[in-house]
Amino acid sequence: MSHFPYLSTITFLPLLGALVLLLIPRKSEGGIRAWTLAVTAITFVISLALWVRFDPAQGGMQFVERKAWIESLGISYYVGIDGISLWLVLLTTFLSVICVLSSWGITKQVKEYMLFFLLLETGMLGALISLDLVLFYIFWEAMLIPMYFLIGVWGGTDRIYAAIKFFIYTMVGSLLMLVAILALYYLNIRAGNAPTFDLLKLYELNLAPNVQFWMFAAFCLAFAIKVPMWPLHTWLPDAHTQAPTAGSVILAGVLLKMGTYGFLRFAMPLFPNAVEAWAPFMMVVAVIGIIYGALVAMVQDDVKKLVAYSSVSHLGFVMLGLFALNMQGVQGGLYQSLNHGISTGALFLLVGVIYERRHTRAIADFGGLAKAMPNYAVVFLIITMSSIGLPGLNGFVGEFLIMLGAFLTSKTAAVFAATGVILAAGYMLWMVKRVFFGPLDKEENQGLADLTGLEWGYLIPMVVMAFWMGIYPGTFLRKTDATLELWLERFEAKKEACRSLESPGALAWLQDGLNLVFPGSHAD
Amino acid sequence: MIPFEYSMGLSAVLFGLGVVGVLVRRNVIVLLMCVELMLNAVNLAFVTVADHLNSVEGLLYVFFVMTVAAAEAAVGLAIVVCLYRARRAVHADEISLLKG
Amino acid sequence: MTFSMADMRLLTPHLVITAAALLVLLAEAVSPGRRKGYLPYLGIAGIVVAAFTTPGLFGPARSGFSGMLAGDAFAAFVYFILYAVGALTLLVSDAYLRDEGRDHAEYYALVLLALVGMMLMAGATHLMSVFLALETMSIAIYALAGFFRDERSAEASFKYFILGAFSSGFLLYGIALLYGACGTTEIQGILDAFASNRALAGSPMALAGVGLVTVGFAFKVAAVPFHMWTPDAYQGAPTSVTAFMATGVKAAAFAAVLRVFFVAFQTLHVDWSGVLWVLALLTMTLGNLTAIAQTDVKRMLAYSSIAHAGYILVGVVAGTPEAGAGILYYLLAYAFMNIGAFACLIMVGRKGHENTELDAFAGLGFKFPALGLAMSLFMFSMAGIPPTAGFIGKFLIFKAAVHQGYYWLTIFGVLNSAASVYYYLRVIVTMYFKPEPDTPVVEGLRAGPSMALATILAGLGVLYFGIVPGGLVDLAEQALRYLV
Amino acid sequence: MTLAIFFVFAAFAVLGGIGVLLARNPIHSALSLVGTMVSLAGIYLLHHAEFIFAIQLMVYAGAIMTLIVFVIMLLDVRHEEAETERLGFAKVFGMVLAGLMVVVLLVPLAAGLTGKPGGMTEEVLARVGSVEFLSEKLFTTYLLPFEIASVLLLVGLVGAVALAKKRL
Repeated sequence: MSHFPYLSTITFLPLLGALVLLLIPRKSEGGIRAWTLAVTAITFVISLALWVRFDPAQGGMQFVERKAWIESLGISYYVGIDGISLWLVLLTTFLSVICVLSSWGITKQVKEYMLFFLLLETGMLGALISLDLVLFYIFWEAMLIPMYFLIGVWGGTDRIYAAIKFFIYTMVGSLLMLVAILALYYLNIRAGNAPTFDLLKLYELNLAPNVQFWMFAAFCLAFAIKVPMWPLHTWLPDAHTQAPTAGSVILAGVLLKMGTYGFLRFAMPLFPNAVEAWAPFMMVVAVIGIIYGALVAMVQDDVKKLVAYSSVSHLGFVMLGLFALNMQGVQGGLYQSLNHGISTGALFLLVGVIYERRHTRAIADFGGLAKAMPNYAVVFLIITMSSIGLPGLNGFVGEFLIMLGAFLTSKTAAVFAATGVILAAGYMLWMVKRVFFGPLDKEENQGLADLTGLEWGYLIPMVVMAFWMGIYPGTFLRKTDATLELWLERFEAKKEACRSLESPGALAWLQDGLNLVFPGSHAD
Repeated sequence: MIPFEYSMGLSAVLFGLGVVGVLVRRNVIVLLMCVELMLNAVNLAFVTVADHLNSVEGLLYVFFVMTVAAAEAAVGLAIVVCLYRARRAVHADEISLLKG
Repeated sequence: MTFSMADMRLLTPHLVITAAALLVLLAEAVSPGRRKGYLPYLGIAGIVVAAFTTPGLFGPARSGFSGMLAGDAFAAFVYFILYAVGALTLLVSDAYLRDEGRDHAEYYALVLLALVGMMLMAGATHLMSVFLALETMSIAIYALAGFFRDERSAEASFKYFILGAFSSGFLLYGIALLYGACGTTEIQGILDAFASNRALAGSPMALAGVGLVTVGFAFKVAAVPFHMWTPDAYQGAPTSVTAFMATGVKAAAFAAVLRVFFVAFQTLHVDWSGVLWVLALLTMTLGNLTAIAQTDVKRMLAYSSIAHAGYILVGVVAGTPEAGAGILYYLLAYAFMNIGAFACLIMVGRKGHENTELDAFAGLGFKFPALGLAMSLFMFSMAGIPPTAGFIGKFLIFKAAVHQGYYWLTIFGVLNSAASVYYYLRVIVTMYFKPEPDTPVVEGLRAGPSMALATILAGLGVLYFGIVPGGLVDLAEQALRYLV
Repeated sequence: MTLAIFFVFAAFAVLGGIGVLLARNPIHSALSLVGTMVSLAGIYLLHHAEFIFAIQLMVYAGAIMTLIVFVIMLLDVRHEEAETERLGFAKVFGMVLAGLMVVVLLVPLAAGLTGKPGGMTEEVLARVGSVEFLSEKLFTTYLLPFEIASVLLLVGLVGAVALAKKRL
């Protein structure tokens, strides 16, 4: 505990930066941009130290910091990362820098924009490192506010509708999760333990399977909305299409990962028996999401919407991997989360590039762009390949691992999911064909400038990452091995320990539901 | 001694009349009087209980309820005067309570 | 039987504030010319002095005046909530009343006297004192609500007056029945009567008494279906008075509810919790659903205050010290965020025009960044989004409800909370996402130094108690430990 | 005998209450209310509450009613309520509610009083006198309510002035 508080530093540095930002006069827009870039860049550099100093052999929490916060309730400021969160943290700090660069062209209310952006970074990092349920919940909710403003103020024409939908959807889910968190807290006390919201302590609490069933349902709802899983995905296309470019990138790159991260960190290890009970259902829903997302993406005539629906499909893969409940599947799911952040993030950046020039995203408005913007076309093609899982690029590794894991658990699910891969190739390549090839017949498209230096500046790192993660995945997977092994081991052990606790009768869950209505006065 | 039930019954009936008045009438001054009627009913209940329990508390309640009634009447009538000054239209003395 | 200096010690803060009220009245009478800008600050000085003389924040419970007044940590905690409410209200009123041309000593004196009534409600341990304190508070508020003397103000005042007097009738009849059933109306005495005589808990007279007392209090805290006076009274009253009513009256009434239900009716929890369960659900749901339909921010806040009463009732239903502590915390948080929000409303208005319809807020977020920031903060806090005091308040109350197994009520509570997000966000949406109309409704802000100070204090309170709630939670729990 | 007197007073009280409710002219309502108050004063006497009897006549029937009548005269309230809307849903609802209310209040009476008797017995009253006994309690045990009442009256005073004074 005597080490440098890396995690707190990177989390609160953006907040501090935001406070300083308030002092910079509104008129000096250049200064505001430069300051924000500096803050995110420094945060990223410091976060690299996490990567260097992270011990891959250790499966538990590292860089732990702990301080009592509301002692009487057992709430503490308790943070730490393991192999699951390490890469997500780095992805967040990395994408933040990219996003600030891509937002250079924002001219409306620059100060507020950058302010919300920095606050958002603090929120995201805080949620990823929290090991206390209340602390997590606070960051989780606080994250919504800046995102809401980013969509609502700097978004497209239907931004207000999209922003409110985004907020309310996520809020409903997370409030029910709050009830479950509180219930968990009391079940822990009832079991004779000291009152605590400490996640690692709560991992050790063995609950009867029928109790787990309900608790998992509440957590699952919150995270499934965030992921988003079909059929709770409807907020996503609206939010994505209306958000400004950087907003979409962060939304796809980090916020959606919060959902899968939530499953890995909270819902699954806390309630393993419920996971087992829900797994078939979740896998079916995941597969439906893969195919549904792909089919809907295919018929879109707006590039950004297409990418948004492809997200639904991709995250279906991630969920399929997680609920395969074996090493390959879970690791693939985690890896695919990172991939999705890079490739979909890059796709949104690319869509932003063309939108800035033409102020339209309709596929029909383009055609033959490869002639006018050759460099742009090349980058776009690379990222497309990464998104559809071409070997040698990052998407392949994740999808392969997921399919392997899914195959081991359910051959049928794997087969259906495979059709999703094929469909993805179909809609992406078809879109590329319509946009970049064919005759350059639209007058407005002929004089389009190719990538600028700034655009190269934020696209090159993304392309590099796509290749790195595809060619040498070992860099990344190695750090997660120990954590995930421990994760699965604990998962199985806890499942066995809980199984015998209380066998749920045929209608036990119904009974529980009824008992909850009027508890009478049975205080403990 | 008057049986407990008789006085309390009378008190309940008067209280009910007051309640009906507040809910049904619309003239502001009549509303005020209906509230006074309710308070009188309550006073009767206190006196009855005090008498039957040989307890002084009920009588003190009556004393204080009257104080409150006086203060309420003063402020209430001041509000009524205010209301009259503010609007001089027709039906100025009426108000609908069960709206909104 | 006679009183002593120890008794007077418990009454000191009340006496100080009463003296301040008299001083304010006197000062205007003798002050030369028209200079009376210092009057509210005289009142605030009184409140500050009272705060220093408040006994019993720590240490065991004391009681004085033959068991009529408590000097316990519970009372002290509520006193401090009320000091905050009173001081913020006076700060907010200053520039507002001057602008409206109604800055009279009577106003400040009435605020202070109402404050005394509220404090006595929180400290009273005998239903007779509770009743008298409640009336002191209410009569002062009736006069304050009508203080602008225009039609809307007078109508609001009258409506509040009649339904307030009406509900007092119910409360009193309830007290009379309890008196008949228990032979006393001292809170501890009622508890003892119920505890010593098991059969009493089933006596129809006692139950009818509890029921009527519940109705009486339900009116005061604006619980559905006894809420119909709220929207008109809140909307018609001067905005500063609305803030005072929504926070101070609520704090005092709930303090009395806690004492009466948690102590006197402790053994009857099975009986009243079911009724309050339904009331809480109705109050939250109706308050929120009607708030959604409003297009006037002031009226929206009136309905939302009904919804907030509903959340607090969830805590009352739970009926444990833990829940009581949550309620106290919530009341404090609510005081800060609500007065802050109303201060923002005052600022957008100008003499004779309140400008509280939602459309008036279009584009104000960027036009007046500080106002936008403050209003957003208060809206987020009311919606219960961290890291604000409103979140911690809801968290504590729902935590206590879950602890007692009221899962469904809690789930309804959080769903309501999610629904309320919609209309709170709508204010922010209008402020930031909508462009200002070509002919701006709000040209400038009615903000003086005192208004700015009040808003900043309220904002800091919301943030501070949202980020470092620890100490206050401990204090609230301690307060309840001595109560129950 | 006492019972017979009680019934006479009770009948007048109820008639007065109905009068308040039904009279179209506020003055008639006020006079009916005075009738009720005077009858109640009589009943207080039957309940051995002499002091209350006195202040009921002085404060209630005297001061408060005078004030009300004065305001009626001052404002010249003669308007009679419109014939329409007399039996709207709200009104029927109000009457049903009030009827239920009365039932709720009447049912518990069957069970009788359960409270512990206090110390205001006949012999004590005979020894110290009823008004003396009352005032002694008022200024010792019930001192705090008395003090609150003084603040309450101050509030009433200031409030009435703030609202009704022509020029403030």
